[in-house]
Amino acid sequence: MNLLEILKLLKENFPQEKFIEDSNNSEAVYVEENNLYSLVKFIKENQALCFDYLIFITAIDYKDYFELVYYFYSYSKNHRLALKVKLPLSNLQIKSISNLYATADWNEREIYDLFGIKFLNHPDLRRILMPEDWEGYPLRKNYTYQNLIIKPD
Amino acid sequence: MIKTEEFLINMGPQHPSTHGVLRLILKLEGEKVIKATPVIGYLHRSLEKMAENRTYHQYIPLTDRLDYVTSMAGNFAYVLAVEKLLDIQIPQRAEFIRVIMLEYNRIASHLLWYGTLALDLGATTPFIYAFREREKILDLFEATCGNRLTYNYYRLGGVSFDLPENFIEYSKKFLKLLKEKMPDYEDLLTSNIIFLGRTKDKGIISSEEALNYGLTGPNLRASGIKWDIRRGEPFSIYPQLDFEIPTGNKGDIWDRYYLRLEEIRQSIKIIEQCLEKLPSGKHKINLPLKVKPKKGEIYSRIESSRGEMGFYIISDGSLKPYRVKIRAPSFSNLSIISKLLEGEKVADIVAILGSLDIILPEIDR
Amino acid sequence: MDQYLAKLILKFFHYKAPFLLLALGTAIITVAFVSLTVLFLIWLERKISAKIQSRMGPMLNGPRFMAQISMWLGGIFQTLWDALKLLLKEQVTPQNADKIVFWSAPVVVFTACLMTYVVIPFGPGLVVKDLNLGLLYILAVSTFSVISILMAGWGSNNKYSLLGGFRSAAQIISYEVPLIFSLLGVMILAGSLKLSEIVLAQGKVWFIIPQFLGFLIYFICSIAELNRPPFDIPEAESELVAGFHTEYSGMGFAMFFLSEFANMFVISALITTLFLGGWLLPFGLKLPSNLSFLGITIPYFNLFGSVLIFLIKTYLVILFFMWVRWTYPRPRPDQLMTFSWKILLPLSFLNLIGTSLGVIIWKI
Amino acid sequence: MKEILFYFLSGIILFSAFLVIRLKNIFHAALCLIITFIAVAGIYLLLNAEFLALVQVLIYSGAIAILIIFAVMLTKISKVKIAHNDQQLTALLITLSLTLITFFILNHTNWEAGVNLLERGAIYEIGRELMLNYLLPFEVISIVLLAALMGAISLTKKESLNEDKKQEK
Repeated sequence: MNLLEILKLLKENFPQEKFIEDSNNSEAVYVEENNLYSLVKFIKENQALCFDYLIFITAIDYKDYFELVYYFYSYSKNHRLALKVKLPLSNLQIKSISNLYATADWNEREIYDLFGIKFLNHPDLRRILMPEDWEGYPLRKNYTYQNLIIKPD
Repeated sequence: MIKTEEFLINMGPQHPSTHGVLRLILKLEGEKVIKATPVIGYLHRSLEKMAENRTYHQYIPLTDRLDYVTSMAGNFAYVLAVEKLLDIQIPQRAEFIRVIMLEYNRIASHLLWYGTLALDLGATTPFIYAFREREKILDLFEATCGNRLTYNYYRLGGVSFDLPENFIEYSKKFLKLLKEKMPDYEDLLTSNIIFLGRTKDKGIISSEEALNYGLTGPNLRASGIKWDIRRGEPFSIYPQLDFEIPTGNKGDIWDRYYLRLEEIRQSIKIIEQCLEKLPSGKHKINLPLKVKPKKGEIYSRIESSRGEMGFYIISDGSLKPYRVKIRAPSFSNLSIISKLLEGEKVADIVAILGSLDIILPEIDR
Repeated sequence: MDQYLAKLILKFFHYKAPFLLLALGTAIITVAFVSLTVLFLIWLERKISAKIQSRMGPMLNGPRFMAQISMWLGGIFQTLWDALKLLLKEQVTPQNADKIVFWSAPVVVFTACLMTYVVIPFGPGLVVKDLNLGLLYILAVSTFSVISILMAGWGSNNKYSLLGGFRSAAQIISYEVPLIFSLLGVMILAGSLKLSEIVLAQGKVWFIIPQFLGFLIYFICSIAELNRPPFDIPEAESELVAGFHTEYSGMGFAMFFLSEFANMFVISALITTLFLGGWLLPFGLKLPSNLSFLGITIPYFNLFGSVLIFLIKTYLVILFFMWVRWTYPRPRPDQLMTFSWKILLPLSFLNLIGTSLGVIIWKI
Repeated sequence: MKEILFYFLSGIILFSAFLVIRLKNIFHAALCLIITFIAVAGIYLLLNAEFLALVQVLIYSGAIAILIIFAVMLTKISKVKIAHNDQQLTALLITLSLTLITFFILNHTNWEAGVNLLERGAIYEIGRELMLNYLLPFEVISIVLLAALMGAISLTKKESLNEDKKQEK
């Protein structure tokens, strides 16, 4: 299935959700952060979609808001989908999907570690790459560190 | 029964068989593992942050430092992603050279894995045998691009150098030799009774678990799922080539072992076809040093020797990428370890860990 | 008074001194022989492993004027320099180690292994002390090595060492049982525990033929007793780093290392004595007492010849040990235990019963 | 010469036995026990009982002491320093009575009888005696030992089975 068909199916099941398509990425749609968990659950369990593989989760710092990207793939149907969630700076938290996909466990820990986004209901939310007593979140755009050298263009 | 006390033991980060600087905190009851907690990040260099301060060309050498055993794959995945962003076509000869190098690197990586698994199980000879042949591949890389470990060979728009003069003859000779040596490798381990005892029905990953934990590459295929990005989502010239995707059925250590040996054979087959078909022409198109892709995002992935190596690149139209996310295969492959080790014996830890074929720099990034 | 003292001293020199000198001499010869053998064995192991793995092994070593000679001889001085390096190294004692236990462990293991050389018959009459119970003596003395491994594991105050100690104790105790039982067959056939008598009992046929099962069991068990790969579970380097001797450095480590090889020589010599006819030639052939060759007569040829035969056989067994070592992966501890208790032990019982029945039938 | 050796060995036995009781580190105590065993084997050697000496080393210091050390290592009691023992008085009484009994036996045994046996090699005679004169007691003892072994195994099995059941519940 291509993105249009997937979107059609999703819209039928989630009428209240808007599903704004991303102009930069032909595989991605924006969804509301509150609906994300139920959406992921739906696309995993739905027979027609059957997204059995979570490729990765990542975050992007757009300075005035954060964006979470969930990339899914289906082995049996051979299609991709990226779900994007915008998180305002005031509320950097979202429900964890680690009980749906075990991959999400470490991915979410990494995002927590490097971006400082909290995942609710995560079983073991600790820093994963940085030392436990590290201050700050290195992948944020405003992160500074005394030894960090910013190259001139 | 004698009641034994629980025993906390720190395996790594400096331990001969954690394959790098992985640290496992093991809670033991006698020889049985109750809980294994992996601690990673000792090699964290923030490669994703570094990408934001470099131009697209400048970032290529850093992708070598991800998976240093298969650094061609890191190069390839990155270059492919940027080329898709730039929307350029590269010469056919370059495509062929890229695939040959990737497959050679896959063989080298699997040979290294074969040797270290045997070493973890206490057999030293297979290790030396595997390295003997791997050495020849490294010689080949050295002749081609001047480096033996971190190649920095791929360029946006092709590869940095054309193949050396007698590359084809040397390759053919080497592949013939490798095919002759493969039965030796099998003789040493495949049906050895001790090896079978250590690997059969140990560290079983069912196909559901493999999917759930997002395993990719040989670990996934050993669990019985026939999926290879080279076939499933073909990139480069793979659609023109004829090769099989081997699969295992149980997902135990032995399956993963045998599958990788089979993959070496398939890679030999691929290289042979590429050498046959290798077209003449340019090896590279010249791009300006300041490439500016238009605003957009791309997720592009290739099949590295460990699984899905992908780059998620966001361009804001400037000289440098806005954000680069590296999807490294070992990161997901390792995340299953604490589940696998639960209830196993201490001696099996190294066998199971070794069979997953992890590489730490790409996990820590 | 002076006269009395002089008499006493004279008496001492007359009766006791030769005895003491002889004892001292044999002791020195034994220690020298053990050290030289071990140095040679370590070099041999490195060379053999290199040959098996298509490498060169030690080649060029030592100061410049010796390096060339060393190269011609295949790097034979390698172990000498290694030993020298270990001798000169700092002895590191871990902070919370049990110091007395920690440093007495290597001494115990080396002493135990030197003691076993006492009863090995290298030729007819060429034995330091031909005990009546020579075989039992070796079995008894070799148990000290377990104690020393446990001492090392405990004394290091390192968890890996402690695990290594556990494993080794479990392994050696469980392999001692089939080992002793497999030797009972030889004892029955020879009717003696004196090693020289066991050798002489093999005049017609070596015991490896009637006792082939016993030989196999003994060989496998002795690999486990020696802690050599594939049964090197106490020191499994990929799991326990180096097991019980993780924390040792310098001479302490060297003692463990040397005694491992010294023990290998003893076990191989024992296999030669018990199963391969010791210093005897096959098919009841006998060495001439003097050999005349091109007009030169070598006196006591049978003595030298016997030692030579004995050493050749022993080194063949050692080569076999090395061959096994560099070929196989290592089994898991529990598989090792299962193998000992469920396969080797019943087989050794079977061997014992079979041998006894055979002897009874033969006599009738 | 023999007397000097005898007193030397006896001194070692007594001293190390004392240490076994008094040492606070239980692992050291176990090591001292091994020294005691070996010294006793030395006494046997002095008495020309080679077989007994070797069996002493093989079984007591080789097997039993190692099992003790093994148990010590597994239970890790070494950290706990035992300052005193409530049963010291009882132990003293029992030891005294045992000593008295030993003295009594030593005084009333006819030591002449055993001397000749050793001439043809101790192990030969021991074997003969065990297999001809004392066959029945020998077999009975082995059966008792076997029963004890099996009993021990079945007891531990039962315990672990019960525990498994508990865990299941």
